[in-house]
Amino acid sequence: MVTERAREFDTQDLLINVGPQHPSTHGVFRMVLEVDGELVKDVIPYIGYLHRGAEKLCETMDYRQGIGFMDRTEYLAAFNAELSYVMAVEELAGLEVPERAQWIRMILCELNRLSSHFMFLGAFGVDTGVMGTPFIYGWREREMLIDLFEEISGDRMMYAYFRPGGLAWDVTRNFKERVREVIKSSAQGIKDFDGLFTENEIFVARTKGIGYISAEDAIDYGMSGPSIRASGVPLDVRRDEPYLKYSEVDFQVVTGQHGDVFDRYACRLQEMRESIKIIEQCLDKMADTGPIMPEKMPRMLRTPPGEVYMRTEAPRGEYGIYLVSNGGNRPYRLKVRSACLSNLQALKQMSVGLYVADAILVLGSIDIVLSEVDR
Amino acid sequence: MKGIARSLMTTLSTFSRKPVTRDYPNVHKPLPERDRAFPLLLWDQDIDEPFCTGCHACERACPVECMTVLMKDNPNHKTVGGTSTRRKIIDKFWIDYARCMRCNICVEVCNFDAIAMNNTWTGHEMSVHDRKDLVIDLQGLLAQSRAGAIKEWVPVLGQTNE
Amino acid sequence: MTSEEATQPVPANDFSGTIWAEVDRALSGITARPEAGVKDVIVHIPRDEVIAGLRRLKADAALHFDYLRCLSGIDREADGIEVVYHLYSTDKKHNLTVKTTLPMDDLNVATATTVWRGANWLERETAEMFGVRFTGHPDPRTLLMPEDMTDVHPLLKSHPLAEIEVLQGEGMGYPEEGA
Amino acid sequence: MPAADLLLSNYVAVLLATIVGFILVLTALIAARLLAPYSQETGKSTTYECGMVPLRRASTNVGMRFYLYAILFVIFDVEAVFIFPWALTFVEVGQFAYWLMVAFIAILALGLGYAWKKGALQWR
Amino acid sequence: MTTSLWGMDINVWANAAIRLQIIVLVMTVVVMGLIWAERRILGRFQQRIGPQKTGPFGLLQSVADAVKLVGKEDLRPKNADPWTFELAPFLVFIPIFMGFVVVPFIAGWNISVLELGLLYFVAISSVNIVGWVMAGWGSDNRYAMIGGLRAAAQSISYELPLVLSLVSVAMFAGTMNLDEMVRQQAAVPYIVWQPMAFAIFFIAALAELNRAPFDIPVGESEVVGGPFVEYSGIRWSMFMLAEYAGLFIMAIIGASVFLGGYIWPFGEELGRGWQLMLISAKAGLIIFVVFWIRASLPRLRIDQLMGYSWKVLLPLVLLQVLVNGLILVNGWSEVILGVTGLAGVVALVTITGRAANRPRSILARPAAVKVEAA
Repeated sequence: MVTERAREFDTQDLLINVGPQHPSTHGVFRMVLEVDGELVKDVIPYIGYLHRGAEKLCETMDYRQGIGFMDRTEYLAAFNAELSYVMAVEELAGLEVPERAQWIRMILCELNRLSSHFMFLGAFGVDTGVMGTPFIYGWREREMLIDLFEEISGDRMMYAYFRPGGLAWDVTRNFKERVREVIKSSAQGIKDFDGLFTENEIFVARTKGIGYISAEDAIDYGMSGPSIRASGVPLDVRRDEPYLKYSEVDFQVVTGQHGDVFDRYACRLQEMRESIKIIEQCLDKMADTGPIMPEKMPRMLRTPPGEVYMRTEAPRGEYGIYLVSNGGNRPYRLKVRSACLSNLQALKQMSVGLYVADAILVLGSIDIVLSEVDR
Repeated sequence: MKGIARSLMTTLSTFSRKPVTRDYPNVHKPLPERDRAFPLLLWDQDIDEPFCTGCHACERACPVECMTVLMKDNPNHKTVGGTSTRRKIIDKFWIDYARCMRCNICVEVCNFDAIAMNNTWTGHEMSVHDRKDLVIDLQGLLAQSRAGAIKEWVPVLGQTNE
Repeated sequence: MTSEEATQPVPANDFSGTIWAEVDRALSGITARPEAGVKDVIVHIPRDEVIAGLRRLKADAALHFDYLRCLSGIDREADGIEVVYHLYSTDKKHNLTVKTTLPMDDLNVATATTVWRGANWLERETAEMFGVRFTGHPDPRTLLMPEDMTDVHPLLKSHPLAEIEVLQGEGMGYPEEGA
Repeated sequence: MPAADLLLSNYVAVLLATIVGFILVLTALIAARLLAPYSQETGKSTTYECGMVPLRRASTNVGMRFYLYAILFVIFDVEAVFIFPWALTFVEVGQFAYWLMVAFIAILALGLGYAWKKGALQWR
Repeated sequence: MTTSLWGMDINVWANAAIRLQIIVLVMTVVVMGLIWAERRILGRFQQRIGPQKTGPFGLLQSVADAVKLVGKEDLRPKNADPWTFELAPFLVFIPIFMGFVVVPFIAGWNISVLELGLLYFVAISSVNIVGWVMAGWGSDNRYAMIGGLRAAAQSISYELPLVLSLVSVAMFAGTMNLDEMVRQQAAVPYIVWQPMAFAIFFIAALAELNRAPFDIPVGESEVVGGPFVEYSGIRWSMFMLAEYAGLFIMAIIGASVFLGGYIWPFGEELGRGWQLMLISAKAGLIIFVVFWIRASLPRLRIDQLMGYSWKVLLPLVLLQVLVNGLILVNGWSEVILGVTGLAGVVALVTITGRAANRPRSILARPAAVKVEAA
């Protein structure tokens, strides 16, 4: 009798399904939270809702056809994804990219980083509970950037603009003025976000000290991008293994100290300012005219047998392309190393022991793109 | 409280700015020349026939296999008393817009500049109730160019300005 | 990034200027065969010793490969399946590729989660895509595929691509309607 | 009209407001029942669970640190009930009434402090 | 029993019924107006336009919404508890509606003048939380359940600061008759003498109304709408109606008790038109600030919210009551009241700022929870 009564009044852990259709899962991510009252005791993530087999598909496509699929693996920063892919092909085929094309690629990638981070700030702001305002701020600036991308590449998200060897076609004639115009507006957007969040007591109280991950754990989990830099690990492919012309520009690798949600937010915000600095330097150093493709390009690109693991710094972290060729005009094996997949692994470590509301913020702070996680 | 006041002032400053949204179905944003909607075929106004000869180049290059091309002998060819120099001409052409991923490869591989990406709003506003209605046939693909309602931009791979 | 580098691989026995010497020292007692890659040095280690080798590469003070960049598989058809580990050192800033080959009839290899926790999901993905079994894996569920789809391994070369449904042309229709 | 009647007549409105409010909601519900479509489809009547089949019934015993707050609330609400009549009359009664209330609030504040120190105010 | 309405003697029941009918109309129109205004104002804060298609400036948007909601299928989950689920909208809406009885719109335009109007108001305004908990529990939905429990915890915690801040004003006014209180403010509104009480009233009112930044029970990013996640169509609109009617009442009460209601600064002579303008302007200002805050501030976390009420607001407002008593019982000048109130506001601001910016401490994990490899 006593035990029965005890069981009747025992509290039970509640399993809460967050996702795949939940307002704050940033796509089709599902996690089951085991909560005791409001405290998260366990997190079980489920991914794969957006798995399309891009790797397998690319094995049947020649190198040019694969570009479109790479766009779709990382739809918020498609230039960065394309870049990784075409550079992997160039490494294998031994193509020399004209200097001007490299500068243009670099500008576009940094602009894409800006647009991706604006998206993060907007979505993260909504996660913290501001009614829509950050989202519109983010989209306002992103729209300016996307308009520019559309003028150059013709598409707003899936650019298909980088090609092995260079670029598909040249940029528009008023490219430099337009970029200057856009980064000016982006600077205003960063200022708005800074004013809205950085000092706001409620935001600070909500984000500081939660979602902590130590530098050792972050390295162990293979995290990358702003998520690991917030823990104080200065890991940045742009600086450590410079590609394009990153060795010729001056920028700082932004790191945090506390490894918490606020630092991940602050790192991204600061990183955007660094991106603007990089773009300004690129604009100064870039020639107005010049070739954007090597003079002799085969009609159908073939690569010698071999393999290369090409990594670049995408907005969410290290975006790697492991390309294995057996001498044909198509990849023998293509593996996309997704930054979000590795970052997402640390979710449990970061959110166990927090409140439910904090777990949502932690998920928001690692800025996942599910199409990249699932590919 | 200082930070809260700062956020309130930030939102207040946007309160006084001009709205950034567009009244979409009534006001369309001007599309850039390079805008890519879906591919369509171009009409040779001089000879009054399509540029396309049905050479299958685009069909072979399409990564998503959204095109179907059939060619035929040109009934308007000079040898049979016509005005055209094209020996072969397109007979039937279908593009499944539901599958097309707008990668522009078909435009790049075309040897006759016969295909271009639609850069008008007509190409974007294509919602239908059935996927089958997104399979466009030759007449549909040519209609816009035939009516002169498109200013095509055919990019050449790696072309520079000028 | 010059064309010579790529088209003329370095002779198989010349690894001066690479970290192979260091790796060789660290891996003493473990069978390891170097190969020149386009960007990184590749080290082949037999399956039974690969985890011990990886652990030693991580622990070695001069190499200190503490960061697992990527873990993937390659289906070499008749030659079996290669499991590839891309390593990186966050403080020494150098890279290494480690490969181990599994014969097609025995796709077992010890798990690397004991070396890097980050290998967890990457191994789960490789396992379901190639049918490799990582023995000792703490959580051997499927990652991207449905939970009951454990017998299908899509990235194997023997696995066919799905047919593209034909929807075009005259008499078009969905396959089940009889095109 | 006697004062008591006047007082009561003022509360007539309260009674009527309850009834009118009830009727208002009821009319809306009836209107919806008449106007809204209704279809017997089982899928619609499952609980929203982010698109998944519900894991198990939600009404389990959940350990919210809720009862401590409820008790604290009852204590302080009783205090509020005492303060209300006091607030209107203490000026006339004078210093004695004031210091009595000070003592009363002080005792409660001690209790609050104790609860605070014991960590009862830490929501989990 | 008779009373007078428009100069005529009329039965009290008929009088109350007529006045209530007018309130029903006014409430409906005002609530629709508020929803429209909120969407337009939020839109402007976010550099959007807001509703604009239905009628001039989208004014008829709420009408369109109402029509749509009436025509929407009214679903009840099959696991839901029928009685609690069906009754919850009644219990959410009726108490709010009953609150209208004492609202002093302008002189002579209230439904009824209760001697204990303030007490009645604070008593009735917290009853609707029962409806919220019923909705949360009855839906058999995890989010609704958590939302309902949060709503209950939040409501009872902020009830006390709200009540006590009003008590401190009542002490000063010496009455609980709202009409009488407004009339006393002909020269100086009470906010001058009781600034901290107003600040606490405003904060607690936001929490009672579940408005940002205290919209934890309904937080979309966590509990997807909270207690009314399973409600659809007209039943859902009852929750909305109650929310905005509550906002309307709270704004008018706040304007009446602290900002001089319909009387300050013009007095009673200028006629009803001016009085109406005054009360609309004051209540409108409060409502605008509520919308503004919603557009700008993130949501608090539940423990911070509870802590803020019990550890900051409650001690401060108790102190205010005692200080008020000390000054009034000794017959000291009112200026001292104002000064102490201002000091209280400074204290409130400082404590809030320090609580938010305390040094980062990694949240201690409960010992029972062990983190192993993911």
